[in-house]
Amino acid sequence: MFELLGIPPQALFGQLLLGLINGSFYALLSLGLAVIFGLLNIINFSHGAQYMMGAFVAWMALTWLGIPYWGALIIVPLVVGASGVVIERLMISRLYHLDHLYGLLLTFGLALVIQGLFRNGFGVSGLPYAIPAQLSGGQNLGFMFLPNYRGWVVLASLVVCFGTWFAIERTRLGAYLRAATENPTLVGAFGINVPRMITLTYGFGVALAAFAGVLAAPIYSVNPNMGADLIIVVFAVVVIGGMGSILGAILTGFGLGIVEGLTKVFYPEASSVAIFVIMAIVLLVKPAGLFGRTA
Amino acid sequence: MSSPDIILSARKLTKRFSGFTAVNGVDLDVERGTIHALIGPNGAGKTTCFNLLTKFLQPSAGNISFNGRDITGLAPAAIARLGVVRSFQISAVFPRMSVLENVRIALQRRRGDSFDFWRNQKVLNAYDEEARERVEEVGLTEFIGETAGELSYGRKRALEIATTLALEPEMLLLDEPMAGMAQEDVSRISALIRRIAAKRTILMVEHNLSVVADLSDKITVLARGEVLAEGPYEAVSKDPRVIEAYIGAGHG
Amino acid sequence: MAEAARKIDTAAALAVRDLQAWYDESHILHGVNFDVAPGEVVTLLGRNGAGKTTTLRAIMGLIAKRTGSVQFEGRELINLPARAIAKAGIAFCPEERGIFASLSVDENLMLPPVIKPGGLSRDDVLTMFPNLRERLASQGTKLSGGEQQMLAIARILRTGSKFLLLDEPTEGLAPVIVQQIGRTLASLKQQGFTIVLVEQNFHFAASVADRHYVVEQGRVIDMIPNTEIQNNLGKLHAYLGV
Amino acid sequence: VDVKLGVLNDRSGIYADLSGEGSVVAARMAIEDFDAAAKGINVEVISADHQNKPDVASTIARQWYDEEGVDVIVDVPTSSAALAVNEITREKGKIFLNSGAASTDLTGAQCAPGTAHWTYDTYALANGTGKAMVDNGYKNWYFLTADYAFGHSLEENTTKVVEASGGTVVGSVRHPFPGTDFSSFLLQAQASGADVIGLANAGGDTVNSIKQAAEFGITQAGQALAGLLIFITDVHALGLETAQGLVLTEAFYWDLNDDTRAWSERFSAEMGGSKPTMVHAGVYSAVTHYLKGVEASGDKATEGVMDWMKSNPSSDPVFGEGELRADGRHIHDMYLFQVKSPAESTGDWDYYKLLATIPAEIAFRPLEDGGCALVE
Amino acid sequence: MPIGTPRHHIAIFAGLLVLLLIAPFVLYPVFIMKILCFALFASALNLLLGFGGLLSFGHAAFFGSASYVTAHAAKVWGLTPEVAILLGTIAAAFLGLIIGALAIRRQGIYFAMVTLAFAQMVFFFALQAPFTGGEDGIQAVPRGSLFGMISLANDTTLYFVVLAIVFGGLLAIYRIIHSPFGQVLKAIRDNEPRSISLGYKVNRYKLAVFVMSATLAGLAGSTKALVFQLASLTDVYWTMSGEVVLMTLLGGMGTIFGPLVGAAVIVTMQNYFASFGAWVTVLQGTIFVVSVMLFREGIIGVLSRWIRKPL
Ligand SMILES: Nc1ncnc2c1ncn2[C@@H]1O[C@H](COP(=O)(O)OP(=O)(O)OP(=O)(O)O)[C@@H](O)[C@H]1O
Ligand SMILES: Nc1ncnc2c1ncn2[C@@H]1O[C@H](COP(=O)(O)OP(=O)(O)OP(=O)(O)O)[C@@H](O)[C@H]1O
Ligand SMILES: [Mg+2]
Ligand SMILES: [Mg+2]
Repeated sequence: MFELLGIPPQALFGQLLLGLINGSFYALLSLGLAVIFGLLNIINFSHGAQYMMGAFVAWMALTWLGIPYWGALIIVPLVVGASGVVIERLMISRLYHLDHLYGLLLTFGLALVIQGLFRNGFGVSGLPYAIPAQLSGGQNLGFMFLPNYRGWVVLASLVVCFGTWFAIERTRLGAYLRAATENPTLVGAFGINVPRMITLTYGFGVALAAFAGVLAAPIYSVNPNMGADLIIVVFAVVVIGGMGSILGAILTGFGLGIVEGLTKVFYPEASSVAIFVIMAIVLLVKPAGLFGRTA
Repeated sequence: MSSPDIILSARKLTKRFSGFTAVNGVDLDVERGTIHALIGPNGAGKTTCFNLLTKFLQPSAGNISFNGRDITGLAPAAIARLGVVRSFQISAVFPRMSVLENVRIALQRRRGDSFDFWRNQKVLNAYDEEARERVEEVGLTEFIGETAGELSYGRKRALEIATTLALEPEMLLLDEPMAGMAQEDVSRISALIRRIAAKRTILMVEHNLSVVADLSDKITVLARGEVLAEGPYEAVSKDPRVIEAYIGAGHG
Repeated sequence: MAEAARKIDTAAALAVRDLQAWYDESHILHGVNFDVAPGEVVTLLGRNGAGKTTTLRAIMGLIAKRTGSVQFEGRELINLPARAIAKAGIAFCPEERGIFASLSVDENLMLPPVIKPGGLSRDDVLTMFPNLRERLASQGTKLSGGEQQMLAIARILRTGSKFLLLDEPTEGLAPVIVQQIGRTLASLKQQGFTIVLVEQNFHFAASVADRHYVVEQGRVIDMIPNTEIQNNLGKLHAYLGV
Repeated sequence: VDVKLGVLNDRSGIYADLSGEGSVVAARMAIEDFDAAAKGINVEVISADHQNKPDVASTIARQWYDEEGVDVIVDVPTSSAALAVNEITREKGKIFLNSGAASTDLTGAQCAPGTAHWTYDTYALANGTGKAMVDNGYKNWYFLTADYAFGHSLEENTTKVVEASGGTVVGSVRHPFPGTDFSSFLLQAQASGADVIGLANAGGDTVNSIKQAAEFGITQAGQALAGLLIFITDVHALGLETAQGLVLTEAFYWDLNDDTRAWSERFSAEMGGSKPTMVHAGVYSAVTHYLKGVEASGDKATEGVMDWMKSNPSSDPVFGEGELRADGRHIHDMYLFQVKSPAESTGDWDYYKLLATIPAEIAFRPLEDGGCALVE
Repeated sequence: MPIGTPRHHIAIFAGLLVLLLIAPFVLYPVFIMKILCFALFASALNLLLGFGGLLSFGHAAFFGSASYVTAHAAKVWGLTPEVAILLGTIAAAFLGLIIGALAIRRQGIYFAMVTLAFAQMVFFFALQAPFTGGEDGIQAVPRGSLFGMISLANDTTLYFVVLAIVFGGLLAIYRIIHSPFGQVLKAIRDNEPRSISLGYKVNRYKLAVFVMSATLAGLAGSTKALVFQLASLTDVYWTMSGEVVLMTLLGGMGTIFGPLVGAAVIVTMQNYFASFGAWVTVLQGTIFVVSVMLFREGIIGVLSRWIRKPL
């Protein structure tokens, strides 16, 4: 049996698959971030907190209301998305005419508030959330044991990512959104209700984060810090993909999941820096990111 | 007959954007001390030519020389330092600085690069007098303390010209200096251009034909990235191809 | 009923009364008054900084602080947001063109939603501006300055709005194209469009407009019908330096 | 005597549940139970959040000693923060009763005259779990190690114990800290064929590792998991379904005996039902012993109190009998537990079954091995 | 209108100096020293952000690496404090030169992200390198004696040294902003292509201001290491970069005194909220949100608008 750099090919296969699974989360999260960031020009620092809310609300729905996983998958993004709508209406909408930095500052503050509240309410050790019965167990693929749930994560994320990409890149809505990013006043002068559109888009981006949160609840610890740890990496993904590029965010999310998976095998110590090294290289070679439009 | 004194020349200048050739093998010779106009229909490649000559774009092929020296490989700032200064088609001022500061920043260039971060900016007061004169020349004295971003469009253009002139460039590249300018300003700026042309060379893009007719010594007509015709206004304006592509039947 | 209809019919398409506008603290328009009859082409002439652009923007609802009255087809617009004004049937082509960098030429063209039936089709527009057809797939802001101007005009012709506010539409255009725009405006007028035009190119203005309003320091100070333009050259010279 | 006691710990980060407000409650309980006021000792308790950052901890400690007149700082989880407070305490000549931190340096190279390290340390954990597992036939180890000094030292300590007890270490992988997804590392661990996967990490990393090990069927496939630093709050977060079978070492469990049950009952009543962790218990035990020292020496001067504390055995309802060594190490029995299966558990917080008691004398690093300058 | 140093700036600097000279006798000196260090750090960032128009999201790299170098120099090599600080500052300048040379090739948010990326690399280096002590940091750094003569063990003595360093740094920044160089920076921030067309080598200016900012951030980090006798991962972590951006924004970016106020507010907040336990983050977050909603231009920005004078 031949080996690749000391790793049997089957193990490598397993690791690639795991990378893809992690990539699903990166893709979903960076997609939400790219939608908000690329289309509304808001650096949504509270994205991680909103992802965490997704997981917590799913937990609450199950524990307090008895709503199972499948219900949560629909309801939670709606609920958390609605909270996003409120935040946008009350606060973010007043900052559009200012430098992007203010959006960042606000959402950073919001993230602190949200995380703090959840910490107070639920502690930091995390809460258990079981894998839904229909998806427990797994498949023995020969080279590895693939939990059914992980397979589902990849599938769900692919479907959502593709749907979003289609809605934004292939429909008029997307053109409106992109135009509104550049010059909202003029788009308004064409008769389009820009504020409402922006509000809903923000809500949608937040809902994507929450959706990722629900997906994550059964496999990662549901705790108030779960998003904070991830947000910087996801930022990097969006940047590498090219800000504002939906496709870029998706492909880079999956791609970096895989690259990270490989570093975990060959040079595990570097697996969390790898993304930043790639980001630096990409930005120096292709300033607008892999799929970004040059301004 | 002595050969004409060519200050700027381009040979086989070409620029391709992914699959689209905007400028295609253009030869251009600008004679010292003249006003040379570059005209042509929209999208002919005039601005692109300007961008190539000042190296804001990298030519796909061809070379450029200034005062007999090959400048094809230089950076934009270096070209400006040699004395070839351009204006922009979309007006370019420093929007958050005052009118005076706009002009002074150009005058300050004469000190060379201002890396002297330890010095008090009071040293720049030395340029105020001259800056005022420049502002006066374009008729903006009234607005001298105003923030440039709040000026009306036409005044921004005037300010831009004042700034460019402040560099005392050997050669000026003006991209549609009169666009959006009110009639009376057009006459004033025309006069100004004529005045400064006495000591300098000017290459300009302009769609206002009366200005072109009035000012230019020589005209190059571009169409679809290539030189269509060249010569003095009288000759060019009678060229049927130019009439068809640019001037149109209804004019004059 | 019939009488009421006739009354609206005869009323001005647009009546601007005592329009005042401010940018932050600075008071720019000090009471602009003018009327535009249906099917008419009028221009606003004036020096740089006179307030022509500001007038158009104020009509369009793009200036936050404005007072006075803007009646469009009998309807008061002064307190409506820009999008409602657009929906009422006024289309605006800004001075700085407003081409979107993140959209292709085609997307830019198709961007403004159709407000009413009866607008030009995509094909009509592309026939009118053949330059654009070749460049449909490029990024909007990669067009040459003049091409961008064409695109900016072209896209609002699609919306079906019959009332156009055009801010210096011929700026930066080659004479052939200017003539073509002149013909386009004439044909639009024939089709019943009403147009308010801000122009610096006086010859062009004279060739298309019915009447000219002269703006100075945020006020309309004079009105000259196009037919009497020859008799008023002296006055115009004083106002505009023509 | 007026004594000001500052509880400095994590109140918002990953250690907030295992220390946090609970430590303040535990300290208050100790003061109450000691009936300090009646003995003429007025104790004021203040508290602060060090956010697990050494710089924040050192700033607060400095200010407490300099400005607020604090005499003794208690708890301080997170080794880096604890070491910072240790230094300031040394400089200012005050007392530091550490319960929350793991670093053996506190009683080794960095030991200080005013510092007592009360509850546990990496040596005790590694020793308890490592030795017991090997003794039970789990000979081949593979480590999943958090890639920073704490993880390294945990791995190193455990490796020594494992090898000394006749086991072998077949490999290890270092994961970034903090991490989210451990499946890749777990599969590498699985592929190694080891009997035990030793989790040389802490907090959320440990919780996630265990959760994902269950998901990938690692434990079902026959490998055991050994948590090298895991608290009852982590088990609570995981749920028994996931955590069952895990072997771990602790200094305290609420359900050990009647004393601990009674004390924990009171603690829970004040903490909204949560049971105390060993860190909370350690705070209680340490403060109790400290107050005895103050009472005995009649004032709060550091030297006198520390002398008394080191020369008299400690005794309290949570740790039972114990002793404070010259290097500042408090020694007491440690316990090896296994997490119950859901079927075995009879109610809330009924999580552990006792596998072994590790006597105080062998639970901790021998006095002479630490290299503490206070030990002559 | 000729330019010169406005009277009220001179007055404010003088007033500030007087206040700071009295402060250690009224307030806890270590606390003020912390504010001073962060004030310098935030002002250094502000030089880049507010006056160079470049948002660095990786300034912790300079602050932190300087603090490590100083700590190491003082503790392991036993150098005197002034030499240790000098070494730390030079290290930061050098790092700034390398990171800056790569980063300034990109603009806007991309610039921010490149700096963040490099800062993350520095962070991981600090986490792994043997000399930094991992997450324990370098502890118990000796304060030593200035020039080998004046012992800095006493907080008040140290305070005046720190005051001199920080105040010197602030004046240097003030001068940089109000120099011919500063004028060019302003122009570049306003309209970069136009500056190029006027013949300015824009990238050199950007690099220069980047290095200056990194150097001053390093000076702040070095000083901090001596004050707290500690260099730790917190100093190089990305939240530190975020925090200093917040200080600058809260105080008012592009103002002269804003970063000082921002630093003072945030440091004070952190200090006083330390006893609020788990509510710390909630309170901090709320304050940020409120200040973004109510004082968008930052505290000093608003003030400056009220009195219609640049501050
Ligand atoms: N960066 C670019 N990428 C792709 N195409 C471009 C780019 N820049 C210009 N073009 C195209 O090249 C052609 C020439 O453009 P240019 O701006 O030089 O025209 P111009 O002669 O200045 O026209 P105008 O008089 O309208 O300003 C245009 O068709 C334009 O769309
Ligand atoms: N955003 C702004 N903020 C403040 N003042 C402004 C702003 N835009 C324009 N102004 C001022 O308003 C006045 C009128 O400007 P406006 O753009 O309406 O003039 P205009 O008649 O369109 O001139 P032009 O022919 O140059 O386009 C000018 O004095 C100008 O300086
Ligand atoms: Mg052009
Ligand atoms: Mg105008």
